[in-house]
Parts: sequence; C-alpha cells; structure tokens
Amino acid sequence: MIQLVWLAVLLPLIGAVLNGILAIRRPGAKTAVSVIGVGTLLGSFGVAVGTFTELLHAPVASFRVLLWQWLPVSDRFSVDLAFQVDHLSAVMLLVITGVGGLIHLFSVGYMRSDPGYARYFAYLNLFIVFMLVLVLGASLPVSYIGWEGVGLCSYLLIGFWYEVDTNSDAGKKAFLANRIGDFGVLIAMFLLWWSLGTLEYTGITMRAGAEFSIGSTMPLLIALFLFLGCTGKSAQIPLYVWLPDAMAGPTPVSALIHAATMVTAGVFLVVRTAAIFTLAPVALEVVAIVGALTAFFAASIGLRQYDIKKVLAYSTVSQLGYMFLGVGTGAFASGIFHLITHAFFKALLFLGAGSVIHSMHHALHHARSHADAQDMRNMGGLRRWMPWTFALMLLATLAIAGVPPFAGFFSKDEILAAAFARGTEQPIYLVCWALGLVAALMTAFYMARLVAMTFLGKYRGGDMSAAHLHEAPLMMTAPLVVLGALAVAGGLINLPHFAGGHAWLEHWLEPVTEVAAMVMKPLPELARSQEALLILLAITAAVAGLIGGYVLTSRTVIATPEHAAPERGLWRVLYHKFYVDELYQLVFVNPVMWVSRTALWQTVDAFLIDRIGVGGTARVAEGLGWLGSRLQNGQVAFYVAMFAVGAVLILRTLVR
Amino acid sequence: MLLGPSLALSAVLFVLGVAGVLIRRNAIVVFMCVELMLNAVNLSFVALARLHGVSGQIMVFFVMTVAAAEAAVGLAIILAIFRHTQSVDLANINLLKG
Amino acid sequence: MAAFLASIGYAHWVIHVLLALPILAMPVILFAPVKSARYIAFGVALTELVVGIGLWWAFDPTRGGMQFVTDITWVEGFGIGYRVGIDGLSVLMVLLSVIMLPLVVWSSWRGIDQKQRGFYALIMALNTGMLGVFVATDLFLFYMFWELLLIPMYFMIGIWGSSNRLYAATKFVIYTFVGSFMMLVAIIWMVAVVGRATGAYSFAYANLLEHADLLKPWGGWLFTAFALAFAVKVPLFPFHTWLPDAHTEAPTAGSVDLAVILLKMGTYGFLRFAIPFFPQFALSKTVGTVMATLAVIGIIYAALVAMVQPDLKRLIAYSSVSHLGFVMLGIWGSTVESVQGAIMVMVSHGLSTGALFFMVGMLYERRHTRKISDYGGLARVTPLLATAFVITAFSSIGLPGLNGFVGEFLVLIGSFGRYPWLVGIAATVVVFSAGYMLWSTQRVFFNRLTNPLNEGIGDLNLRELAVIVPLIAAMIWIGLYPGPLLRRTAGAAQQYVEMVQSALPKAALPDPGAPR
Amino acid sequence: MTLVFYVFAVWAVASALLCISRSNALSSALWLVSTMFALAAIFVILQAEFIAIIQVLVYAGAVMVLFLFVIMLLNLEVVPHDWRRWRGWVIGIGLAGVLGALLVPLGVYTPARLAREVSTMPGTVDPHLVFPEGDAMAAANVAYGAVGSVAQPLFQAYLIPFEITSVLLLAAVIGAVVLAKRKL
Repeated sequence: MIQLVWLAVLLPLIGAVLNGILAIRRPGAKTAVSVIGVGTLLGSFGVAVGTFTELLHAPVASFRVLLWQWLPVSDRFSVDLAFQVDHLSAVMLLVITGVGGLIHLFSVGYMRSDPGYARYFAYLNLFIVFMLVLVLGASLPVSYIGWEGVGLCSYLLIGFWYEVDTNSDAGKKAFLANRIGDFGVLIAMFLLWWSLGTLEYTGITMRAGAEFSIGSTMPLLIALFLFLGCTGKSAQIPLYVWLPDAMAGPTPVSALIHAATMVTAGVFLVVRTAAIFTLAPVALEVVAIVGALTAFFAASIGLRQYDIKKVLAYSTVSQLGYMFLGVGTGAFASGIFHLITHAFFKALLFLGAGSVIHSMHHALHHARSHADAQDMRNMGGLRRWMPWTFALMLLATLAIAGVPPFAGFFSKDEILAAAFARGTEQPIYLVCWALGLVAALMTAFYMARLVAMTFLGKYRGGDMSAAHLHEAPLMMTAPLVVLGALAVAGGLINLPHFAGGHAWLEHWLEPVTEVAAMVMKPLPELARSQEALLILLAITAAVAGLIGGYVLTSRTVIATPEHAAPERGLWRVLYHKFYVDELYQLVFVNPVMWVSRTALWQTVDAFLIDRIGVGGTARVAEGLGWLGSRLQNGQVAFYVAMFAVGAVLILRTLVR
Repeated sequence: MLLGPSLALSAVLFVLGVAGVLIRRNAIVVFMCVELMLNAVNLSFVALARLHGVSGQIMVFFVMTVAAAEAAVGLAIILAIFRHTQSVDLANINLLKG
Repeated sequence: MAAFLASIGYAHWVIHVLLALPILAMPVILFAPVKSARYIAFGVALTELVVGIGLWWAFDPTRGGMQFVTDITWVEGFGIGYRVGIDGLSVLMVLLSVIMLPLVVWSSWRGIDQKQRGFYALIMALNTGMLGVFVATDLFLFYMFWELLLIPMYFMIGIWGSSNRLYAATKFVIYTFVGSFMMLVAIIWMVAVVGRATGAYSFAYANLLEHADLLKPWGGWLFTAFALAFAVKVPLFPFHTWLPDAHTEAPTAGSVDLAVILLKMGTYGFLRFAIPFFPQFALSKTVGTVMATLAVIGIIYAALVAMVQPDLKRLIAYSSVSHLGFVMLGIWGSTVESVQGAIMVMVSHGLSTGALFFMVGMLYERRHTRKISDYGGLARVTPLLATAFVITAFSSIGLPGLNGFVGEFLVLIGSFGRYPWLVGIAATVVVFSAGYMLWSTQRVFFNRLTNPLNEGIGDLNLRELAVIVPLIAAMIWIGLYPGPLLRRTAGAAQQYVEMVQSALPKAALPDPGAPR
Repeated sequence: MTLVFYVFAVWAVASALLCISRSNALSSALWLVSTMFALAAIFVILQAEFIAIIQVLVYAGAVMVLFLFVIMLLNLEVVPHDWRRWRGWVIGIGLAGVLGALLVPLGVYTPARLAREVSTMPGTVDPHLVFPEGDAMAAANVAYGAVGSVAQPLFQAYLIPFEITSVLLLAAVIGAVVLAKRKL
C-alpha cells in the first residue's frame, strides 16, 4: 500500500477537478458534488490507514515513492517528484485525511444552502491535495509545491464569498503573508543547495552533521530563514495578522485550514528539518522564544474578542505558539503530540462554533434582524436549544484548558515540562515556561468566557429569533461526536510515564528525530518532586482560569453590540488587537504603496526616463533644428556675408 | 609686365564690389556691385591670359555672357518684387526664410 | 515520428518553408476578398503550426551545436550568406512562435474589424521576422530580420492601436532603432577585423565565433554596442519605458506577439551573440555585477510599479519587464541551472503573459476599456474567464506546480552562487508579484458587481476557449513535467557554460557543495 | 606704359568707390559705366583688344543700359540714406577689409615669381619656358589678328561651352520675359 501512497493525493485531485467542472457546468448538482467530495476523502483516508498499518511492521523506517523526474536539469541538480513515507508523514497523513474527512462531512450540512457549493468542495479537495503533497514531499521543492498550494487554496477559500470586499481582502492578506514566509523557505533552499548540494530531506539530515559544525553561521542562517517561512505559514509573531482575518471564510474552512492542517505545516517543517535546527542552538532558542511570546500575546488578545471565531482564531495562534515552544526546546515529539491533540479539539471547537453560527444565522434570518450571527453578545443561553453542541464544546474547552483526563493536559504539560527542564540549563527557557504557564491560565479563562457567553445565561438575541433556534442536523453533529471522542482519548497516543503510559508517539517518531537527538544535549531528567510540582501548577492554572472565566462573565451584564459601552483602557487595546494591523498598514503597506506610486512610477518612470530621457532627446533634436532655421533669415546681405566669411577662410588656408 | 599691379587692381575692385553688396540696401545697386565684382574678375583673367594663353580671354567672354543672362533675370526678379512690394529695399524683402 | 520525419527529408526544408510560407501568403491575403483574409491567414497559420511542430521530434537534443543547417552564399563579395540553423537555445522559441501564430490569428477574429487584410498580412510578416531572428546564423541576415520586425509592429500599433497609438508606435520604433544601429556598426567592425586577419570576409556566426579572440582589444566597446541593442529589446531597466506604452496601445494580436516573442529576441541575442563573442569582458566581475544589478532593479522596480497601475495591460507590461529581469539574472548567473532557468522563463513567460494578454483582449472586446476600475465582480458573470485568469495569474506569479515557478526557481537557485545578495533581493519579488497580480484580479473579478455595464458581458465563447485552453494545458504540463523541455535545451546550456568557464578564471564561478 | 596703366587704375578705383557711395541709384550706375570704360582701357594695355571692345559694346553698352532702363522704369525716389544701419556697415567694411588684406598682396606676383612657384625644378626658371602658351598667343595674335586669335580656339576647343552659353542666354531671355510681364 505504501507504494500506492500517491493514490491518497490523486483521489482528492480527481475530486477537485470533477467538482470544478460541476461548479461551472451544473452548480446545482449538490448530491453528486458531496458524494465526490466526501468519497474521495474517505478513499484517501483508507489509503492513509493502509500505509500506516503497513508502516507499523515494516522493517525500514522510511520509503521513497518516486513518481517522475520533475526538474532533470543537470547531474548535480535534478529534483524528483517523489514522496517520502516515514513515521512522521504517516502520522500527519492520518490526521489530515481523518480530520479533513470529518470536516468535509460537516460542510456537506453547513454549506448545503450556499450557491457556490460545488466550487467550495472543489477548493476543499484541492486543499487536501496540496496539504498531502506538503506532508509527503521527499524534498524541499516538492514540499514547496504543497506549501504554496495550500496558500493558494486558503486564498480561494477565505475569499470564498468574494461579493463582500472584506472577505477577498482577507484572502489576499493571507496569501501575501504566506508569500513573505515562502520567500524565507526559498532562500533557505538556495542556501541549502549551495552548501550541502542536495535538497532531499534524507540527504540533508545525513550530510548536515558532516558539513556543518554546531553553532556555525550557515545552519543558523538556513534555520532562521526556514523559521521565517514557518512563522508565515503557522501565523507566529511577525506574520500572524492574517489568521484572525482568515475567519472571513466559511467556518469548516477555518476548522480545516486554520486549526487542524495548514497552520501546523510550520511545525511539521521544523521537525522535518530538525537536523539543521539542532545544529543551530540559537535558532532553537529563537523558535522557543517566538513560540512562547506568541502563545502569551495571542492569548491576551483572545480575552477581549466578542466574535466567537476571532476568539478561536487567537486561541489557535496561541496553541501554535505552544507547539513551537515544544519544538524549540528540542522535544520534537511533544510538539507533534500537541499538534495532533490540538487538531482534534480545535477542529471540534470550530465546528461547534460553526453549528452555533449556522443556527443563529438561520434564526436571525427568519427574524429579519441584521445582528451579526458570529457576535457572542447576541447569543447566550443556547444550552437549551443546542444541548449536544454545548456538551461537546464543553468537552473541548476542558481539553484545551488542560484539565487532566483530556488530551490537552498531557500534550501541553509535556511541552511545559520540557521547557522547564531545558530551563534548568538555559535560563531563557524558564522565561518561556513562565509565559507558557500564564498563557495556559488565559487560555482557560477565555475558553470559559466563550462557553459562558454563548451557552449559559439568558438569550440576548430577542425572542423573535429564539423561536427558530434549533440543534444542528445530525450530519453536522456526527463529526462533532467523533472529534469529541478523539479529544478525550487523544492523550492516550503519547501517555507519559508518570501516567502509566509508554509514550508511544515518542518512540514512533524516534527514526525521524534520532539524528537531531544525537546532536542535541538530551533533556535533563527532572526530579520526581519537580515533575509533580509542575503537573500541579498546570492543573491549578487550568482550573483557576476556567472558574475565573465562568464567574466573571456570568456576573457582568453583557449588552448586545448596538448599545454596548465602548471599550476603555487596557480592554480597548486588547479589543483592537494592540493595533497591530493598523501598525503594519502604517509601517509597511502605505510606504511601499507610496514609494511605488510617487517615487517609482511618477518620478522615475514617467518623469526621469520618459520626460527627461526620451522627451529630452526629442527636444534636443528640435532645438538643433530651430538653430538651423535661424540661419535662413531672409536677409540677402546676411547670405553674402556668409559667402564672404567662407571665402576668407578658404583664402586663408590657400594663400598661406 | 604689369601682371602684379593688374592683379592688385582687380583685388581692390573685387573688395569694393563686396563692400558695396554688403553695405547698400537698394537691390539694384547691390546688383551693380555684383557686376563690378565680375569686372574685377575679368581683369584678373585678362592679366593672367598673358601668361596662360588665349583661354583666359575666352573665359572672360563666357563670364560676360553669363553676367548678361544673370543681369536680365535678376532685374526681372527685382521688377516682379517691386511690382509686389513697391520697394527694392533688400532689408524687408525677406519672405524666403526658415 | 522521428523516422517518419527523416524519411521525408524534414531536416532540409523545414526552416525554408517556415520562413517562406508567411511571406508567400502575404500577397495572397492582400489581394483576397476582405471576408476571406481571416480564413487564409488562419489556414497558413495552421500549416505553419503543423510543419513547425515536427521540430519537436526532429530536433535531436543529444547532438550539440546547430542542426537543420543550410549555408547558401547570397552576396559573394562581403561573405553574406543565407545561413540558418537551430540549436538548443532557439528550438523552444521557434516552437513557441509557431504555436502562438494560430492562436494570435484566431484571437483577433472579432477584435479587428477595419482593414483586415492589411492586419493579417502584417501578422504574417511579423511571424517571418520573428522566426528569422531565431534561426539566422548569419549576422547580416540576423540584423536584417531584427530590423524587418519593426515595420509590421509599427503599423500594427500605429493603425489598429487605441487612443495615443502614434506616440507609442513611434516611440517603440525609435527606441529600438537607436538601440540597434550601434549593433550594425559593431557587426561590420567585427567582420572587417576578422576578415582582415583571416583574409576571408564572412558574416557567418561560426566563423566569427572561432576568431572571437581577435576581437579582444575592442571587446568592451563592441559588447556595449550589442548590449545596448539587446537591452532595449529585453527591456532592461533604464530602457523599458517603451514597453508599457507599446502594450497599452497595441491591438491584442500585436501585444501578444510583442510579449511572447519580440521581448525574447533581446535575451536570445545576449545568449547567442553578445556574451559568446566577448566572454572575458561580458562576464568579468564589474560588467557581470552591473548587468545583474540592473536585472534585479528591473525585477523589483517593475513589480513595484505594476502594483499601482490603473490600466490592466500596462500592469501586465510591467510584469513582463519584471519576468525578463529574471532571464537576464539567469544569463549572468552563468551556471547550467540558471541558463536553463532563463530559457524556461522565456518560454513560460511567453505562455502566461500571452494568455493574460489574450484574456485582457477578450475583456477589451466586450467592454472597450482597459481601466481596472471599470470592471468589478466579473467572477459571477464570467466564471470561465475568471477561472482561466486566476490560473494564469498564479502561473505568472510563479506558483509551484505551474510553469512560472520552474523557470524562476532554476534562475534563482542557479545564480545564487555568483550573486547571493542580488538573488536574495530578487526573491522578494515573490511577494510584490503576488501583490500586484492578486490585487488586480480581486478588483476585476472578486468583488461586488456594481457597474451595470458589466452585467451583460457574456462568458468565453467556444472560439475564445480554444485559444485559452491549450495555453493553460501547456502551463500545467510544463509546471509538472518540464523534463522534455529541459532535455532539449540541456545541450546548448552546457555548451554555453563550458564557454563561460573557459573564459573566466576558476575562482569567479563558485561550485555548489559536495555533489550528491 | 606703366604710367598710363596707373592712371586708368586710379580712375577705375575712384569711379568704383563713387559707384558704391552714391545714394542715388542712377549716379552709381553711371559711375559703374565709367569704371567699365577704365577697365576697357586697361584691357587694351594688356593687349586684349577684342575683349576691350566687347567690354565696351556688350557690358557697358547692353548690360548697363538694361540697368539704367530698369532704374528709370522704377523711378525710385532718392532714398536719403541708403546705407544699412551702422551694424551692417561695420560688418561690410570689416569683411571687405579682411578680404582685401588677403587678396591685394597677390599683386606682388611677377611672372618670374609665378613661374618659380609653379615649376617643380629648383632654381630660377625663365617664365617663357614655364608658360609657353603666352608666346603662342602673341604669335597667333600676329598671324590671325586680334579677333582671329580669340575666335579660332573659341570655335574649336571651346565650341561646346559656346553652344551652352547660347542655351543659357535663351533660358535667361524666356525667364526674364516670364518674370517681368504682368500677365502672360
């Protein structure tokens, strides 16, 4: 089955093409589209499971499936379009096709009434194709196809309802931010090829140790440029601005792309090129610091958002920060572990929010009110109408907050523990650990606030619309239930030792991370007491946050957006996202626009080259012509004088 | 045998002709000065004919015919201009210009 | 297939037929009744395509050097001969122009309504000129075709252009002409020097190349003369202002031909004539850095300026300036990868920009305006056109999996060795090109349909689809499977790099890390 | 002989000067006629009798009469100051002066000096040897008489230019008629 892994990519591609044709020719054929869309996903999920089981007891850790020679330029540079199926990509394959499949199922219900139904599924399938190419790519350029491909699909999907300008702007913003990241990956590829002579992952890991010495500049440069790419794709500090705006796309898209799969591409790339990162400890520190900062920073913004999807978006950014923190401390397995568990409960949260928005929209539509279906201040007390969604959302909130039995606890605690352990040697990691802990507290707080505002208390959306509120159809709640189960059981994948497990995922990822592990100093062992203290701290943070969030929100009276009091002081700053967007607009976008409009186009191009250069030569020619005409001024005497002067000159030369 | 002085005389007359053309405004007088210049040239032709043989004199002969033709046509033009502008003042006959 | 071609002696007559056919067709078109002009032109174009496509199999990539060579003396005294031949550098460009011809003729089916006969005759003349430039291996013949091209292009822009077409047409001709008359002087000077030294005066490319070392003392001046002529055509940064005007005013067929083939003559000239004749001077440290910097300035500058263009065609014109900057960077990167990349960018730029111009032409035919602000929300009204435009837009900004990326990636990775900082700066164009392309696509297709005029425009009809679909298919094919194209240009690129290595001291050319 | 030459020379220069300086066109025409007479005399001194006669007959007679005729026809009133503004004056005199400075020194050329410069052999050379045509002309003069010595080469060696001048004169006549007549 491993040799047939390209089937997993081909099926959704066929789905995308078919749906694309249907979208243009017969957009109405909804059932056909959903059958193709979901069917191809289930097919590729089957292939994924097949490859995973085959890989379980395969003798070799990684297989290379060659499709064809992509860029056969010369003997020293020839890129093959090949897939590398190893432990890491098999796991990612499972997550993507699994969660992707569930989300496809959910969107059948969610998007049923949308005219662009076929087009939506075409894009979604195309996204899965590119995501799989990214994960399965055997060399950086092949992953780069997936890397930019997912950028393209997120552009198309965010700007899906292109009628509204803000949506297409958000799509464009997402693509441009990703492109800045891609620039980093490009430069990293050039550096890699010119220093190591190869772009294959296996080649890089093998040759990196030999070519570079630890801490030298080349691996640091490559690692930093790669990390620039990751920040673009996984929305970390400098380039995270596009993710909150990406909520303009349909909710299942946010669930799939901006929670489960695409945004984790950054973490995947770092783990994939771990050999380079470990050779540059400074780069790892940068990754950890940026991760921790993003976690703290995004969580703080999340505290004060009112749009349910914006809260979840900032929560995603913060959880990604955790993953990068985990990877930054060198515990790659814990980063991937958190990635998987996060995929489960964040997808669940988003889809739950999707159901809420779906029914709110339905209700408000009937009530002819123009209130925003996504604003939590219009909701409240939905517990009565949507019990299932409420229960599952509550489950996911407990998971993400890090309450023990659920998945979130194990993965987040492991990262914090790794950070603390690394902190004992390098104090910088202690700071990261502290930031992580506070962020965990805030995460629990805003999740509790979200649940309280939407489900508890009384319904603020006016009784007219209340009548039409109803639980989401089975088609939509079924995937939720599955995701709920995964969120609960997710922790089992990598049950740490103190909880009786044998950290299966860590052993599973051994072959991928062993080269990196050899280079790095292993994580110092924590004393039993310290470990227990850490766990206790994590639990108290989670519980305190939950209670605080619940108590605070349920006590204050929440006014609907129309007559809500304007924000003041710190809350205002948080609400306006620290004015980062406006800052970027001011510092980057406007100057570039001004430079290219006035400085480059008007002055240099139109004026300097056209007016002076081209126009100038024309005027010089004209001037010479005018001068010539001055000679013929009609005066006969003047002509004779000219004769005489000529004669004199000739005579002077002859007579002498 | 008088070669030097006659050349000098021809030079002086020629220069006077040129001066006349440059100074005078009246078209006809300018024309006459041109005739004077031609005469000066004839003189030097004849003077040198003594050395170079009769071809010098024949040249004078031809110069004269050309001068006659030129005078006829020139005066006709001046007549035509005069009929048009009632003046022969060269300064303001300057239509033919760039 | 190759056997079949060999059987009919394809190699001997193919180039002459390709060149002669359009010229012979011109009088027929001119004197045919107006209505039938289009059909004759299209017929000739199709035959040209059928004949030309054979080159794909007949051209033997393993054999380096010139193929299909013919050498008939034309003017005995000066050693000018009708010498033609195709090698790795020119085979793709000949194929591209042969493929583009029927599409160009078909795309101007509706667009051109007055003086059709003249228009199609000019397209034929233009095509011969284009092919001539790429196949000529005699410098005089090359220069003749090089100048021959200006006339049809001038008339095409001058007569069928839009508002201030005369300004654009004259500017185009004078700009190119001023650039290239120095080249004529240089050619004659070279032939004279070589002739005097070797006794036999000949314009043949091989002969001049053989004695290139004789030209070393004048290398600098001669190279500048050639470089000026080609830089104007490329267009390299300071000499590019004619392109946006020529493109905005030219009719669809004209601007497609201009973009797809005419711009490539400059870079082809550098690869074929300017650098091989004076390698020491052309690839020396200073000249190399100057040219590479100009190329990179061109890339970034044109991308930035494209972002603020109100007119769609002008935006695409600036984008082609930026793309061709890549080709120049690739040429001066002087490694096999960068030269192959340069040729790939030449081909893929031809396809994607050609397609973009076709589509803008179709929009122009419907709304008779090129201002982006006049359009809006077309995706709902013309889904097919919108999908095609988005695919071409993404291919032109170099999305991997489509043709743009292959060339640009090879150019950048190839030239990274010699100009790391410049390539670093050039790579930022990835962001700006995405900027201007997406911004314009959004304002034309993906926003609210406010202007009532846009309501009625119909989607692509069958004819227009027949023009666009092959191009998009080619884009996807080259994007995913460029192998055959790369193999065909490998020989010539290898030869070029060996010539460069022999001319340059070893240190100047870094080598990537331990090869695999 | 040279004394007579100088008298006529002074006469010619004086009348030329007056011809230029008279503001009245008629008087300057008449002074020009007087220069022509002086020249005719000088021609005779230089043994070019036929040319002298032609000068008087054709040039002074016909051409100057034409001038007088035209002046009378146009009966121009006497323009008080026919001179150009001072700027024109200065340029005129200046240029004439420079030209004169260049040309007058040619007067120093005697036949012997001319011969020496023309002939390539070093040392003083007898002008007669260098310019044999001069003596031949004198002999022809004696043999065919003054008019014959000019007519003989005119109708043999220079026949073609002679015919061309006739065509020229024809053209001039037609031109003058076309230009001067009010309506054809």
